[in-house]
Amino acid sequence: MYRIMTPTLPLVLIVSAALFSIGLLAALSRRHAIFILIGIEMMLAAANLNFIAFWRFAPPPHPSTGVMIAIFSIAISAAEAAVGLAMVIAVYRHYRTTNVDEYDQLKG
Amino acid sequence: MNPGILSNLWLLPAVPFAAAVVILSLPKSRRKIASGLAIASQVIVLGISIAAFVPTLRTPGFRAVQNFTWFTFGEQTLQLGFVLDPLAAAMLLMISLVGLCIFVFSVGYMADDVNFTRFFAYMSFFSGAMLGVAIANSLLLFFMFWELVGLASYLLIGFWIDRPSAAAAAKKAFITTRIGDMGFFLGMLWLYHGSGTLVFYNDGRGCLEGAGLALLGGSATFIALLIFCGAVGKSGQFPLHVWLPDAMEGPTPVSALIHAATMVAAGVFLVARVYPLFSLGATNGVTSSLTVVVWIGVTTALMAALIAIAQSDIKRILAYSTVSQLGLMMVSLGVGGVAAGIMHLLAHGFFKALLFLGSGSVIHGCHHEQDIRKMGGLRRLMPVTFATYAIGMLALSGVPLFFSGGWSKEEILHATAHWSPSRAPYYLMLAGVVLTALYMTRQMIYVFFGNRRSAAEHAHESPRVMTMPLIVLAIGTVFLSVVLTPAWPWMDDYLTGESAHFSIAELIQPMLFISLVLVGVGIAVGIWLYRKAGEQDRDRAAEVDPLEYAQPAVFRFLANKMWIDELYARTIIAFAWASARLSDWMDRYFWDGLVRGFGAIGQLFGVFTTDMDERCINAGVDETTVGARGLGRLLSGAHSGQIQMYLGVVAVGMLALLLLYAWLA
Amino acid sequence: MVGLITAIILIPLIGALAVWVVPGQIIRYSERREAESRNPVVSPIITRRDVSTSVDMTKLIALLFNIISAGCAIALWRNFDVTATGLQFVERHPWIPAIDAEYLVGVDGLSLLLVLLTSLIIPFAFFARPAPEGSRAFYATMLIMQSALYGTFTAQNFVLWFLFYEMSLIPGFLLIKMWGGENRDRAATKFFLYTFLGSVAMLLSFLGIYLVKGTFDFATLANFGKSGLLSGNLAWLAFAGIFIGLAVKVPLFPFHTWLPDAYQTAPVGVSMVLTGLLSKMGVYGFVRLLLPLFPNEIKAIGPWLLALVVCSIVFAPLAAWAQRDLKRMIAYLSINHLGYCMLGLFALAAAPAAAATIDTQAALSGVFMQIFNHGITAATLFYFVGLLEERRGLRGIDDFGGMMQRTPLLCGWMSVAMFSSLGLPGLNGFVGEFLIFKGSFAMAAAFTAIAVIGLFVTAIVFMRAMQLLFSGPLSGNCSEFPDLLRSEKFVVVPVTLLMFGVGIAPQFIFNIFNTTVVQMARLLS
Amino acid sequence: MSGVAFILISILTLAAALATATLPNLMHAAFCFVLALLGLASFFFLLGAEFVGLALVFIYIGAVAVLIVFTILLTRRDSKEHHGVNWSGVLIAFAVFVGLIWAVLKTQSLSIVPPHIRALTVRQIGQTLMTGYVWPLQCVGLLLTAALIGALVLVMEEKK
Repeated sequence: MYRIMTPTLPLVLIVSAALFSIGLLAALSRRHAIFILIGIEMMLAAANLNFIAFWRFAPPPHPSTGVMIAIFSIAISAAEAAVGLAMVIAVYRHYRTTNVDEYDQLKG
Repeated sequence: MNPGILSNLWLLPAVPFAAAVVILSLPKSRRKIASGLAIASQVIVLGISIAAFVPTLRTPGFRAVQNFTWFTFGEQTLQLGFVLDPLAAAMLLMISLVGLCIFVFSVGYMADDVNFTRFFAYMSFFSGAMLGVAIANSLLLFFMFWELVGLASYLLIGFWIDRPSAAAAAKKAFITTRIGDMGFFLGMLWLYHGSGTLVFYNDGRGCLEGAGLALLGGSATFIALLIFCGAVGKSGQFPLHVWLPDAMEGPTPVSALIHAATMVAAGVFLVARVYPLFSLGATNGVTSSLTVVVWIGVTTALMAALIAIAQSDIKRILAYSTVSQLGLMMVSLGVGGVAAGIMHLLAHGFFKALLFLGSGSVIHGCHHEQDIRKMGGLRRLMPVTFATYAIGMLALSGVPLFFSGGWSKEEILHATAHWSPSRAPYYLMLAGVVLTALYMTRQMIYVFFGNRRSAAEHAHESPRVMTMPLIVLAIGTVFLSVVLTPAWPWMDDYLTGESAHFSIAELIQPMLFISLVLVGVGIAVGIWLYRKAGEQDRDRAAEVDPLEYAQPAVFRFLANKMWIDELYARTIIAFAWASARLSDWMDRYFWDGLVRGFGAIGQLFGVFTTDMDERCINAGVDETTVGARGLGRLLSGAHSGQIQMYLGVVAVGMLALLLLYAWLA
Repeated sequence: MVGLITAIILIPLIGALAVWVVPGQIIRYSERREAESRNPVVSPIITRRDVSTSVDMTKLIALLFNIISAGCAIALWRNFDVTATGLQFVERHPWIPAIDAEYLVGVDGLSLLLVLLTSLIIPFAFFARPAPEGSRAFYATMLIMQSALYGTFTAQNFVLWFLFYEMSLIPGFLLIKMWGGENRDRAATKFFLYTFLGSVAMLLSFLGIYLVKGTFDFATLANFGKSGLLSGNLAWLAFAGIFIGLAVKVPLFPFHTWLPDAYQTAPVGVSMVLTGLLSKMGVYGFVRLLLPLFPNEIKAIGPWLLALVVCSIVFAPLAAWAQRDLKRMIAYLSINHLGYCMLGLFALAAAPAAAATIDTQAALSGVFMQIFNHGITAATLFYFVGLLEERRGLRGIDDFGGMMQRTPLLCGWMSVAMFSSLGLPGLNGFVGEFLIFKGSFAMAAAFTAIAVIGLFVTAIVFMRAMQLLFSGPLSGNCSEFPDLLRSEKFVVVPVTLLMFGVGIAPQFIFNIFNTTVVQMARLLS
Repeated sequence: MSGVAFILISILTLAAALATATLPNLMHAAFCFVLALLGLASFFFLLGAEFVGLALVFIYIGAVAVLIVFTILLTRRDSKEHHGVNWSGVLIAFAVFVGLIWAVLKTQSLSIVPPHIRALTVRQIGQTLMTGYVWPLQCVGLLLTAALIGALVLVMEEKK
């Protein structure tokens, strides 16, 4: 019983994989630009969880790399979110919509 | 032995080729120089041929070769060579002599053609290539000249380029013969693979000599049959005979030289040349490949003779007659009478050239009318033409004694009668003899006897430049009957290289009389059938043929060439064209789509194609800017602009990597 | 000291720069105005000819640099030791040591042949008509392409080779995209995507090979080939990547569908280079990379590869038969002719171990010969189609008729090119095809026998074209055609003489690569 | 580490995340996102990375989530989605999920029991950041500044 309940590394990885997939789902299936961003944030968060989990379960000596990368990753995702949201607003001003189906100016 | 002539054999093709090149570079107005050059080259060639003929006469079984290296690839060398033996020498003599006559004739016949110089250039080119065929000592060199001969034939059939029918006939000739040539090509590859060389005779190391043949073993049958495909195409044998009658679209001298005397006989010559391949492992002179040759020949001979009866174009009758005679020669080769076949080839070269030139003279006199039903009574208007034509006709019909065709035909019938597997070819050949006499009589009556009809009104005898060659050829035809007479069988021995033997008993036997009677029957039936045809009125050109009157259905069947052309058009050609369209369609829609499906992952989303067109329309703006802009536009090519699609593609890519990793691990 | 090969690679690049810098076309306005004032309704033909008589500085400079590089190529040929095995004129400098990327160039017989061919075709393409507009950028791009081609044919290290290989792709794309005809965007994108995806696949494969073997050097890798370069699935994966990359380039059925579009749309000069040289990069890649590196893999799926080749050989001319557009027709025939090259190579590689030396050498020699011949012949055919297009403004096969009466010289010389392409003995096409068939018949008889159908259908295609274009009554819209101009004769006659020369006495071409053939045949069999 | 806590937190996090991805009302979805982030932070606590967890809470919930809510309010016009489900997205996401799970389960070398480790103090983190990671730190600082300015420029009204 105890062994099953102990959060082993594979278990954490599975949770992280699930989170990642949900993020991907949000990014792929939602029409709203903001939620695409949210989906991406969620995938990043899942990646962070992996970093932490690998750090935690790594055999000694424990280098603090995992934690460091997680910290940097959080900082970068914050910057990304700021710029992304700003873009959503700018694009919204232009198109009066946040529905990404109607954004197609990226194409050639 | 005459090494001098041997080392100069290369001049035979080279001189006419050089003449052709020079003539081609002349301006159109230099007619005299053009014809002069062509004829001079022919005379030179004739001289060389005679010089080559002499040493072969001196020694029985003479054979001299001169091989040289064409090129070296890797560490291997490819050998070509020239050979001089009785077979080649006889061919050379025939080609250059007949060629000279026809060249001279052409000066008159083509006198008012705009492209006079081009005609002589082509003719010289042909002559060179044909002489090359005769002396080639390598199947590869043979094939090369063979193809050039085909090219010359193509160019000359389509000489009157403004006529669509000529262009179509030229195309048909080239393509049809090329079907056979593909078989020839494969056979050549196989032979090269099997024996390791393509040189015929090379001091015992050639592919037709003991060691080379021994290497081939059982595959010799297939090689022989594949090579025979080439002969079938070139010599107009069934089922590839369809091009030859159409080839009559060319000027008449062309028909005489190429499509009667020389090129079409090259197929027969080819079989004779590689005869050791055909007869390898023969039991009692019979091999499966030779049997095929016999039956193809029999079919062709009979079929063409039948069709010839119902034709009304003077040249077409002769064309079918040529096909028929070539079939006869094939039969002769197939049953083992190589010498007889070649003798008939030589004789046929003379009398058929004579007939064609005669028909050319008739056509020239009748102002380019070719329908025999519109002629008639030319006997008096064109006496020289008539006399020489009659000699040709008698020779072709097989009247013996003074006409060469009779003797050689007799020899062939003789050989056929002794063929062990079956007597059927012999009887069928006898039927062919009757038919030949019949259709030639019919032609003679329509053209030269009876009343003058529409086209014959203003007919006139041709100028001397045209009649002289006729006379020379007629003399040649008669003279050959002396040379070929069975009473003095030197020719037989000359060709086979064996010592002479002669017995009067072999000559005089029932068989001879049978065929003589049959020739007589043919001519008599012809005269009886068409006795009235010649007396028709001048404006009754479309008068019903007596045979048509008797058997309309059969006659129509024959007049339409047994509907073989139509049959091919509906089946083979239609199929080929359909497969061409199918290939094109598959390419545009199926393979393209399939590969794009593999190649572009974006297709998963179905966006790629639909957006393509839009982009193409939108993108007409900045074509002139180079560099970065072009690059950007190019990368954008793959993009639909849908962010989510990009994400999806990335995710799929990730999955693909995962799978790849799993597969490799 | 810059080596000869480096010089050959660099000269066109300098030329591109020079073309870029100097002012472009200097039209003699006076002459042109005069022409217009004399004849107020100037027909497009006359105007075009007028411009062409003006001094085109760009073309002159481009040609000048071509002559220099051709001179270097000839110097290379002169100094090339035909009896020596291995690479010659090797230049080796360290470049990126970390990934074993070296600047390593050198030539053997095959490379030399292709360098010579490049020096021949590119200037030839510069003479193509109708000349593209905005010629400065055009010539500069062509020169860059030339440099890339030289590089591809001489580089002996994968990284360098791949660099040049890709470097040729972008000019190709730009040339189609900017100077192409109808549908150029679609065709250019298709061309780029196909070849680029192929290249990516190839690059990945080579990365895989590098990770296992740790080298990019062709010669070193070829030595591993015999014993199996890689093993298991990885080997197949690497094989597939390189195969697809090269098969797209050649192109091999069914990766060929970009080609008709690209050749049809590209301006004539570019079509000439595409068919004459770019397709050879694919064949070269097969000889240089795939065959030595993956002998076992090719042997294992040899019949399938040969089946693909036979499909190329048979279906392509059939499709050509059904084309209306002359350029597209020739494009399909190019697929067919390159199919013969592939037939020789795959028959050789898939042959049972005991193939006779004569057959392997025949196949290889034939392939090399065919590379050279097809380059010349196909380029000439495109050149002629360009002349027709310039005169008529269209190039559909039924837009002409009876030209022989009006322009006998044009038709005559064009027929020579056509007969060369259909493999008539005496012209260059026959030599290579005969040797290929000779070699492959011994090693893969059945496939060769089917491939002969290709030869036959090619004849049909050309016969049809000649019938429709040259013979019959003179079509009204051809009645004003000028015959071959003197400037055009200067281009056509030497090339045709070369065709005859190679067809009659091909030894001087064989001399270039005979030693290489012997060496490669030993390596491959 | 408690198994019960792990299960509870994972159920909470995943449910909230799923709600974020599917709820049609944007505001509800945004709040669920906050909830999911909270769950994630507690994971970090559970795994002994308290500092990261706190940083997550501060930065994501304190800043990013608030930004998101503001953006939703600013672009309020269509705060509900009209379209149906994008099945290809669902399919791909699920396929990726299966692939990842399969990869995780297939991998043999993952340790089962967490080893005992010393707690990572804030001081240690600070020291590491300022020594070994000083260049990345500077870069991230630069990046944040750039992002700040960039975001401002983007949302500034264009002067007419």
